[in-house]
Amino acid sequence: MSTLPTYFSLSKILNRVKTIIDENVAGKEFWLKVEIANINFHRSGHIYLELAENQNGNTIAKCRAMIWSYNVPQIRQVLGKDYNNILKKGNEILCYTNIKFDTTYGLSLLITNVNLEFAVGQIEKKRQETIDRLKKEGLIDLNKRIQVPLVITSIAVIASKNTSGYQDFIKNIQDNQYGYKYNVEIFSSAVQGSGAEIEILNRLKTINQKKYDCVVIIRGGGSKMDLDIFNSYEISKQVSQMQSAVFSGIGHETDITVLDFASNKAFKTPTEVSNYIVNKTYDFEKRIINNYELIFERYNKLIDRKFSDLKLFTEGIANASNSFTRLRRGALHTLMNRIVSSTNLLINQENNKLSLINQENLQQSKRLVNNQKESIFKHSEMLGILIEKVINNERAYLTNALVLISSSSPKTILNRGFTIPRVDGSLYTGQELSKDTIIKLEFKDSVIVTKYVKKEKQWKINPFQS
Amino acid sequence: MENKPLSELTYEEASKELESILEKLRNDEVSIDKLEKVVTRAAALSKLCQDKLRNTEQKVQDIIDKLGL
Amino acid sequence: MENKPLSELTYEEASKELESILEKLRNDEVSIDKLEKVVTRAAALSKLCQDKLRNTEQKVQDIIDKLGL
Amino acid sequence: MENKPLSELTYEEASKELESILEKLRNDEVSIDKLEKVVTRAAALSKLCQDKLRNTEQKVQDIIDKLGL
Amino acid sequence: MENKPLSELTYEEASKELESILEKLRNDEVSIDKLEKVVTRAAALSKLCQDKLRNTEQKVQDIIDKLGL
Amino acid sequence: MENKPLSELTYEEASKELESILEKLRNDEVSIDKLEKVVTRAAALSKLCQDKLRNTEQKVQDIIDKLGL
Amino acid sequence: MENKPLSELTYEEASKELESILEKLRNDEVSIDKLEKVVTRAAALSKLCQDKLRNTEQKVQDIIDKLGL
Repeated sequence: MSTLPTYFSLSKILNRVKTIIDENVAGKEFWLKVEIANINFHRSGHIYLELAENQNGNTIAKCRAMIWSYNVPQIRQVLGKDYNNILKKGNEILCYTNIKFDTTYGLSLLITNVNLEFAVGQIEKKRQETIDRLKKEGLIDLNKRIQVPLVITSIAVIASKNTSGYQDFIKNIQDNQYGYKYNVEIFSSAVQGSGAEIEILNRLKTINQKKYDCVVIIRGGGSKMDLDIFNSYEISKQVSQMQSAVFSGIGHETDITVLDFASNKAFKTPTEVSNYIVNKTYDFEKRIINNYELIFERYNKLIDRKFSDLKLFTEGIANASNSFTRLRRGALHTLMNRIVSSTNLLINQENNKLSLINQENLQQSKRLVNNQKESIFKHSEMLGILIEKVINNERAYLTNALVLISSSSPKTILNRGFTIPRVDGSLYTGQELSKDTIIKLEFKDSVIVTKYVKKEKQWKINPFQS
Repeated sequence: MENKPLSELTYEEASKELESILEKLRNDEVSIDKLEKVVTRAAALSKLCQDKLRNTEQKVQDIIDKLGL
Repeated sequence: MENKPLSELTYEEASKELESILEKLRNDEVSIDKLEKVVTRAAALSKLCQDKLRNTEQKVQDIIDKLGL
Repeated sequence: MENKPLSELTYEEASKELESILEKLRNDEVSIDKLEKVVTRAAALSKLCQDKLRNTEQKVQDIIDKLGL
Repeated sequence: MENKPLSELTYEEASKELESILEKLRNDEVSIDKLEKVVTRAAALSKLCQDKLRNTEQKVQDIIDKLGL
Repeated sequence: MENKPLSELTYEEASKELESILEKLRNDEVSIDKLEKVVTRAAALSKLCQDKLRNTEQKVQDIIDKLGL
Repeated sequence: MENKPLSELTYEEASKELESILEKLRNDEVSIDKLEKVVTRAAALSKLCQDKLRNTEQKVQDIIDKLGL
């Protein structure tokens, strides 16, 4: 054997280190701000972590750490719904720890508590930074602006095969109760662990060479999964540059990843994504069927209405035509009645006229006859009067004549006292007489005989001269 | 002086003769000697006329009565 | 004086003759000798006229009665 | 006076002749001598008119009866 | 008076002629001599109109019956 | 009246013509002389419309049957 | 009316066309003359969409092609 240097067994050394550590720091608890470089939830309930401190991209300190299973409930209680999000790779946490050295396992930190406020702040800070950046670059809404077709038929799926989420999705899509057929292309990729981000990025780039109705990013399975990959700036950036709408269904209950912000639509589970796609198709089909049924109903109503319109028209025409002829018939009847009564009136008028003419004829004739009668009567009367007058005239003349005659007779003269002188038997008419000529004077009832003496002057008296 | 017998005289002739007698009487153209004769003739004439007149009157009256006026 | 027999006279003629007789009477153009004859004629004329009138009247009445007025 | 035989007269002509007869009667243009003749004519005209009227009336009635008014 | 034969008249013309007949009757423009003829024409026109009405009505009914509404 | 042959009419035109016929009838704008013709036309239009409706119904039914709806 | 062959329509276009057909029917903007075409087109659209969703549109497509919808 040669001259070998003095050596110690590893156990001796490490036991010595342990003694030093135990003496100086063991059991002393302190708050440590550190990044979780890796984390493993062991079946035993213990949690094994790798803590690190990075500076300018370089790891400047690194250490293993553990949370014993009996400490987990307390920490779970403290972290509540954020438990899974806080205890995940890449997160910076503020944890209450003590140092433990084990000769077998080396130096490790025992974590007994985790500060919630710090943890949440850290996760949120990081995620917010990413979101802010995407917003600032105008990328956050880009995918949302892509119009999802009414019916999704072609689907590109990024998923890890053989995970329950993937299987649920495929089953829901392909064996949907409505029998819809979808064109599903699978782009298999790890969705957790190192390299998953790159893989997902590559898949997205491949998919983007074609237009799909949607790109689905799903992650299904275990309850404790690392979601942090979906807060990746790179993935969200790629999503915003896709020509197809991206749906996220990365299976988490509470927290929202950056991807959820950047994607077109975010779903809690892969099943929800598939339900959405199938329901969308169903809604579309329902609407189509509904609209068609409404159209058909309208059509039937329209036809019915047109039939009844037609019936109304035709009946209306029949009625109008009937009332039309009825009206005309009435008018005709009235017209004829008027003609008949006018005719009768005319005939009656003529009859009356004739009757009047005849009456007047009679009257005029009678008048004529009566006039003549009167005239004849008058003539006859006049005849009597005139005759009387003629006779009376004659009579008056005769009476006058008689008076004259009687007054002229010699007897009348003598009766008045006159005498008639006679000479020699003849009437003395004044001739010269010789003296003593015998004159006989005849008186009324005697004759005196005398002798002429002389003649004397006397005035003449003529009784017949008026 | 007319010499026609009275019975042959018409009323007209009698009347005319009477007239002429009266005319003569009025004009004192009848001498006392003839006066009586003339007057007698006139009286006869007058009588004749009056008779004729009365007769005519009666007949006319009859005719007119018959007319029934 | 007209000489036409009465039977040949129309009413018109008869009436006119009657009238002319009256005229003559009025004007003392009828002598007593003719008076009777004239009056007889006048009476006849009047009678004729009256008859004709009566006749006419009757006939007119008959005709019109027949018309059934 | 019109000379047309009655059988050739229309109602119109007959009626007019009747009127003209009446007019003449009114104006004393008909002598008694012609009165009878005139009235006879008038009666005949009136009869003709009445007959024509009655005939027309009957025919009109027949027509109207046939119409069933 | 219209001279068109009845067979060539439309309802409208017949109806109008009837009206004009009534008008003439009312205005005493129809002489008794023509009255019968006018009334006969009116009756024929009325008959024509009635027939046309009845005919039209029947045809319209037939047409509508055939439609089976 | 429209003169288009029935075969060239659309339902719309036929329906409108039918309506206008009804309107004219109601407003008494159709003469009796044309009534039959108008109603015949209306009936034909109505028939045409019915046929078109029934035809439409049949064709729609056929296609629906074929499509299996 | 849209003239695109049904087979070339996207779901979006098909849906829109159905909506527009319904709208037109609601507003009575579809004439009976076009009704058949419109309704059969709607039926075809509906059926084709349904079949297409299930990837079984070939048979319907044949019918539609034959009908020229």
